[in-house]
Amino acid sequence: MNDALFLTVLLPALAALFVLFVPARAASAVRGVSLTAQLLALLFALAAYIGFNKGMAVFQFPFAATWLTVPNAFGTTPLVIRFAFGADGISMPLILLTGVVGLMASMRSHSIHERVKEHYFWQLLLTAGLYGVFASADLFTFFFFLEATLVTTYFLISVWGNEGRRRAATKFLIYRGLASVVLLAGFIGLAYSYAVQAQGASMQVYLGFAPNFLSLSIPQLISEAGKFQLSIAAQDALYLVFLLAVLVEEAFVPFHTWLPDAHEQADTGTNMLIGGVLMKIGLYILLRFAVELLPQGLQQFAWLTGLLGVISIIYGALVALAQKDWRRLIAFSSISHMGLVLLAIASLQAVGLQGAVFMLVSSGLLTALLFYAVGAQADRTKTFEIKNLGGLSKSLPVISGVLLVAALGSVGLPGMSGFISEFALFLGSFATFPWLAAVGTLGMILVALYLLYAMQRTTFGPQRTEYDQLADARPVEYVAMAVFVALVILIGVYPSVLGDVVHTTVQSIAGRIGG
Amino acid sequence: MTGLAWLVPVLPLAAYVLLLIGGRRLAEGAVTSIAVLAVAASFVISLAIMIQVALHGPQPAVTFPWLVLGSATISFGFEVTSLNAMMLVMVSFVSALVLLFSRGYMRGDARFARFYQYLSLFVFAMLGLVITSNLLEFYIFWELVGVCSYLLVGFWYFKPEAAAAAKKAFIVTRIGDVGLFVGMILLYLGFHTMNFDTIFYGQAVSSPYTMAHGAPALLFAAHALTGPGIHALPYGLAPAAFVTLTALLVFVGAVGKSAQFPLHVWLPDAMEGPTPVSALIHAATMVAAGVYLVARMFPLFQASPAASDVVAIVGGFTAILAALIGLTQHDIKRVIAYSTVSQLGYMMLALGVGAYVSGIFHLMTHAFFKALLFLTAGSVIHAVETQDLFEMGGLRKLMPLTNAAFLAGALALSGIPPFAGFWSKDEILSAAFSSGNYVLYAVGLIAAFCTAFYIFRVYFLTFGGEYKGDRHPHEGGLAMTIPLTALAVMATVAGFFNTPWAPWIANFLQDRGAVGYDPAVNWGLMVVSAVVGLAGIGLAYYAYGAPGRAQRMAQKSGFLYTLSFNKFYFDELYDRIVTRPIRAIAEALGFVDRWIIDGLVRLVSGGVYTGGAGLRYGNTGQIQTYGLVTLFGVAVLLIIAAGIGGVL
Amino acid sequence: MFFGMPLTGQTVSFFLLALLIIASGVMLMTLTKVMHMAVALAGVFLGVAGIFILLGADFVGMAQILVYAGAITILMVFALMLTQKGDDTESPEASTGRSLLTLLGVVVFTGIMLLVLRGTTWPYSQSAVDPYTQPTVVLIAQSLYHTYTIPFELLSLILTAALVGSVVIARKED
Amino acid sequence: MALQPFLALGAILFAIGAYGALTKRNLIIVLISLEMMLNAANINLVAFSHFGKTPHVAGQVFALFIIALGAAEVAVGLGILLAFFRMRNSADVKDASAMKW
Repeated sequence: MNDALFLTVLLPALAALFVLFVPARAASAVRGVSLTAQLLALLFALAAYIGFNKGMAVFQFPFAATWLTVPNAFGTTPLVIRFAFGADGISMPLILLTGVVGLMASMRSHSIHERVKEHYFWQLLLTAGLYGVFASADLFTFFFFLEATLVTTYFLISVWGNEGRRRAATKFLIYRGLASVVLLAGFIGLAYSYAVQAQGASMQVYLGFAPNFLSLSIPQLISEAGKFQLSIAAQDALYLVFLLAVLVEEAFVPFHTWLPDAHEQADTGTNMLIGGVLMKIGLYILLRFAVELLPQGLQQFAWLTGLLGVISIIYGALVALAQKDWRRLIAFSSISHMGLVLLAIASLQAVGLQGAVFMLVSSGLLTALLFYAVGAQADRTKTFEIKNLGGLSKSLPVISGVLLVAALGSVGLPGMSGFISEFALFLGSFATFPWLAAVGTLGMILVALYLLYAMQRTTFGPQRTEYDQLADARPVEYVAMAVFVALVILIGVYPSVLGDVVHTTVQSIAGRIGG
Repeated sequence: MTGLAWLVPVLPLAAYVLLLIGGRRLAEGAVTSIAVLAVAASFVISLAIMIQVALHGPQPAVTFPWLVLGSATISFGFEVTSLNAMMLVMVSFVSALVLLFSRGYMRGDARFARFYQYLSLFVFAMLGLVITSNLLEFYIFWELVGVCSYLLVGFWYFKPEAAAAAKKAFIVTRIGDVGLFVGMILLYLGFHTMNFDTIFYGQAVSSPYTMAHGAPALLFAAHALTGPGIHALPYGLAPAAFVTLTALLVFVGAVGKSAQFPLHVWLPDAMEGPTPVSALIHAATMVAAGVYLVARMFPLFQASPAASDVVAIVGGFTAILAALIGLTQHDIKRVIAYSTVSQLGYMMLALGVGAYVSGIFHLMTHAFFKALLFLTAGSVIHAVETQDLFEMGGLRKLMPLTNAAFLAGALALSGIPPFAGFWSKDEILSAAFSSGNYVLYAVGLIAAFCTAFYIFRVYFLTFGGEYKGDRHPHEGGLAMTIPLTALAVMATVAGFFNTPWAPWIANFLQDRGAVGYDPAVNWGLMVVSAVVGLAGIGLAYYAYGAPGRAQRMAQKSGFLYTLSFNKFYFDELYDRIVTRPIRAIAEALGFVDRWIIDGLVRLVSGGVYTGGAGLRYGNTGQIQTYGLVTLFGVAVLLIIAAGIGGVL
Repeated sequence: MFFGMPLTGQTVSFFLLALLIIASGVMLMTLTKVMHMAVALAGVFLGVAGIFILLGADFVGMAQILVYAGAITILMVFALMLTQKGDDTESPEASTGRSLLTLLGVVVFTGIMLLVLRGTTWPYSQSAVDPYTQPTVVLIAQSLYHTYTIPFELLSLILTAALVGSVVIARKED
Repeated sequence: MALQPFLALGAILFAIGAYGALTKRNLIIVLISLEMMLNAANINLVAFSHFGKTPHVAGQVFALFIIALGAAEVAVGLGILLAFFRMRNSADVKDASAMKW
C-alpha cells in the first residue's frame, strides 16, 4: 500500500521499456501492454487516493532512493541526489487525474496506425513523467520528470502530428525548455536560500557564500518554511523567477503562442495529455513552491499575479471567440481557465487555493473530454474547422451530446465540476481583489459566448449532406466519454469526493501563510 | 408531510433518469405517462404540503453538509415555507398540465422521448430551485433551469433560428446570472453563510421564524447594520451600501431570468422552441424564477430602499415597454411573449413598491392564464400550422373549446372582473398608487390599457372574422383539451383566492405577520382599472371589427408604429453596441495574437536563425584561418592576463 | 659576461645551438627548394637534440636525432617529392596580407611570452652540474617501466594503430 | 646557465612553427611546422626536468612520449596527405576545406 505511489510512477516507465522488446508488427500486443500498464497505474493511483489520510497535511506514501551521492560537496557534508516520492492534498488529485487522462489517451490512440510501437513507447514515458512530476517529493526528482515530459511530448508532437508538426514541436520544446531553465534557476536559488537561512549564517543570500549542506527534499523545505522565513528580498526575487517560469510553462499571455500551435498539430491522444495534465504542471509549481515556500514573495506580487491571471482570462476568451479551428479554440479556452487559477492563487485564501486545485482537476477532465469529443467528431468528418461542420446532432447524437456536456461543463454549469471550482476560486479572489475578480467574471460570460457559438455552428443547424452516413460512437468511445462525464458530474454533485482530500492541506498552507 | 418535501423535485428527476435510460425504447404513451404521473404525484404532495403549512405553519429546514470550503461548511437542504409551498403547488400544477398537453402537440416527433426527458429535468430544476433553503443550491438549480431552457428552446436544433434563439437565451440570461453569482459571493463574504435564514436573520432560525415572520425587514436591517455581520462586511463597505450593492446584483440575476429591461430581448426569440416549452418557460418555470428570487430575497430588498426603487422602476418601465411592442407584432406567440415580459414587469413593480403579496399573487394568476394562453396558441398553431396572425381568423366556430379557453385567458390578462388577472393586477396598481408612486401607477394603467388592446387584437384576428388559410383546423385530442379546460377554469376563478373580502393567500403568506406593504382596499381604483381594461378591449374591437381600419390607424401613428413593430430596435441596438464590437475586438485580438504577438515570436526565432545562418559563413573550412583567429585570441587573453597580473 | 650570464662553455654552446635552431627555422620558412628545406629541417631537429644533450638529457637527445633528424626528415622529403608536380619549387605562397597578419600575431605572442618569462621568478635549483645521481638512461627506464607502464604500453598500441592506419589510409583503393 | 634562455628559445621556436603552420599552403610544410612546435614544447619539458625545483626525470619521459606520438602523427598525417593528394591532385591547404558550412 505504501508503495502504491511509487508503483504508479514506475509501472508506465517499465511498460515503456517492455514495449521496446515487443516486435513492431505485433501492434495489438503493444496496445495491450500499454493499456494494461495504464490501467494498473490508474488502479494504484486510485488505491493511493482512497488510502490517502484526509486528516493530515503532510506528504504521504513516502518513498526515497538515493541515486547519487557527491561526497564532500559542502565541506564534509555530501550532496545527495534522490528519487523521492510522496503526495499531499494538492498533488494527490492531480495524480489521479493523470491516471484517468493517461488511460483514456491510451485508449484513444487506437486510431494511431503509423509507428504504433514508438507512439505507445513515448506515450507511456510521458505518462510516467507526468505521474513523476506530481508525485515527486524532491526538487531533483521533480525536475527530472519535468524534463521527461518535455522530451516525450516533443516526440509525440513531431512524429504523429499534422503538417506543421515539426514547427509546433520545436516551438513547444523551446518555450518549455526556456521555462525549465528559469525554473532550474529558481530551484537552485530556493534550495540555496533555505540552506543558508537554515544555517543561520547570514540573513542575505549571496553567491559567494556556500552553505555546508543543501537539502533538495520538498517536505524538508516545507518544514523549514514553517520554522523561519526567508528574507523579503530573497523571496521577492525567487518569486519573480518562479512566476516567469510559470508564465511560460503555463502559456499565459503573452507567452502563450506555443500552446495553440501545439494543440493544433498534435494528435488527439497527445492533446488530451497536454491539455488535460501537462498544462496543469505550471500552476502546480506555483502552488507547490511559490505559495508554500515563498509566501511573502507571493504576497508582495499578488496584485501582479492576479492581474496577469485576469489578462489571460479575458484575452484568452476573446481570442477564442475569433478562432476557426476547434483545437485552437480549446487551447485558448484552457488559457482562459488557467487564468482563473492564477487569480485564485493570488488571492492567498484557503478557499481560493481549494478552488484552484478544483479548477486544475476540473479543467483537466473537461479539456481532455473536449479534445476527445472533438477528435471523435473529426475522425468522422475529417475536419476541425468550425465552419465546415454543422448539424452533427443528427448523425452523431451521442458524440454531439458529450461535446455539449463538455462545453457546458467548461462554461461552469452547476452540477458539473467546473462550477464548484469557479465558485470557490471566485470566493477567494473576491475577498482579496474585488475589482480584478469582477473583471474576471466577464470571462464567465465570454466562455459561454465562444463555446456556445462553436457548439451552435458544429452540432446545430441543418445537417450537411456529406455527413449523412456518419456512424456514431463505438463502444470504446462510449466507455471513455462516459468515464469523463461521470467524473465531471460526480465532482459537481458531490464535490467532497475531491474537496476532503484537498481541504486539510490547503487549510494548513493557508494557516501557515496567514491567509 | 413536509418531511417528504424532497420527493417533490426528486420525482421528476426520477422520470428524467428513467427516460434517459429507457426513453428510446418506450412508446409515446408510456413516455408521457411516466413524466406526467411523476409531476402529478409531485403536485399531489405539494398540495398536501401546502395544506399542512396552512394548518401548522412552516417547517424547519432539513440540511446536510455538502462541501467543506475554507473554514466553513456549505450545507445543502430544503425547507418548506408558505412562499415555496405555494410555488410548489403552482409549478407542479402548471407543469403537469403542460406535460400532458405536449402529448398531443409533439405527437410523432422523432425525439419525443428526449423532449419529455428535457421537460422532466426542467421541472425538476424549477422545483428544486423553489424548495431549496440555501443560496448556493438555489443558484445551482437556477443555472440548471437556464440550461434546460437552452436545450428546449433549441430542441428543433436543425432550425437555424431555434439554435440562434437558444444561444441568445443562454447568453443573455448568463449576463444576469453572473450578477447573481457575484451577489451571492458578496453575501457569503459578508455573512459567511449561504442559508437564506442566516443571511436575513443572523442565525439559522427554525420554523416559526422563516420567511413569513413578522417584520423581517427590520430584523434584517438590524442584523446587517449592527449584528455580527458588520465586522465581516468586505471592502470596508458601509452596511447600507453593502446591502444595496448585493440587492442590486441579485436583481441583475432576476432581470436576466425574468427578461426585464434591458435583458428582455431573449424571451420573444425563445418562441422558436416548441409551444409547450414556451408555456412552461413563460408561466411556471424559467421567468417565474426571477420573480421568485426577488420574493425570496425580499428582506434584502426591504433593507435597501434604493434597490427597491430600482426594482420598481425597472419593472414599471418593462411593463409599458413590452406592452407597447406587443401592440403591433404579427406572430401570435410573440405577442403573448411580450405580454409575459410586461406582466413580469408588473410583478417586479409590485415587489419594488413593497407589495409582496400582490407580486406573488400576480405570479400565480399569471402562471395560470399565461399557460392557458400559450397552450391555446399552441392548439391554434397545431391546427393551422402557422404563427402569423394575419393568416388565421374565424376559428371561433371551428375550434369552440379553444376559443372559449383563449377568451378566458385574454379576459384574465386584460384584468376584467371577475377573471383572475383583475384581482392581482388591481392589487399591484393600487399598491403603486397608495405607496405614493403616482408615476408608476400611471405607467401601469397605460400598460394595462395596451395589454387589453393587444390581447384582444390577437383574439379578434385569430378567432374573429373568416378563416384565411386552406387547412381544416379542428380541436386537438383529449391530451390537449383537458389541460386547456383545467387552466381555463383556474384563469377564471383563481382571483377569488385573494379577494379584498377574503384574502386567503395574503393570510397564508403572512400567517406570522405582515410582510412588506399591503394596500388597503380602494374601490375607486378597482373601477378605474376595470374600465381601462374594457376600454382597451373596445378599441381592439373598433380597430379589428371592420377590415382596413387597423391599417389606417397604424398609418396615422406613423413612426410610433414602426418603432413598436421593430421592438424599439433593441436587437439592432445591442447588435451594434455589444455583439458586433465584441466580435470585432475578438477578431482584432485574434489578428494581433496571430500576427503581432506570434509575429514577434517568429521575428525573434527568425532573427536567431538568420544570425546563425550568417555566422555559419565564418566557418570557412580554412584551418589556417581558424588557427590565426585562435592565435589572436590567445594573444588577447595573454595580454589581459598580463594586465591584471595573472589569472590564478 | 654574456647577456648577464657567465661566459662558460655551456653558455657558448647554448647560444650557438640556439642560433642554429632559429636560423634553420627562419630558413625553413623562407626557402622554397625541397633539398634546401630538408637541410634546414635537419638543422632544427639536430639543434634541438643538441639542446637536449646540453640539458643532460642525452637519451632524449639521441632519440630526437634518430626519430626526427633521421626518420621524420627523410619521410617529409619523400612526401614532398611525391607530391611535387613537375618543378621542384614549392606550391603557391600565402597572400602577403595573411603573412603579415600572422607575423604580427606571432610577434605579439612571443613578445608577451618573453616578457612573462622575464618577469617571473622561477623556483629552480641553480645547479651547474648534472642534477641526476644516476645515468639518465637508467632513470628513464625505471620511470617508464614502473610509474608509466600503462601509458608506455598504450603508446605502443598507438604506434601500431598509426602504422596500420596510415597504410590503410594511404593505400590505393582498387 | 639558467632556465629562462631555454624557455625563451622554446617560445621562439614555437612562434616560428606557428607562423609556418598558419601561412604555408603546402600541407607537408604545415606538418613540418607542427613538428617544430612539438619540439619547442619538448625543449620546455626537458628544461624543466633539468632546472625544476626538484629535478626529475619525468620531464624527459614525457618528451619521449611526445616524440613517439609525433612520429605516429607524422605517419598518419602523411598517409592522409597522400590519400588527399591522390583524390584532389593537390597538397594545398586551401583545398582541404570540405568541412565548411
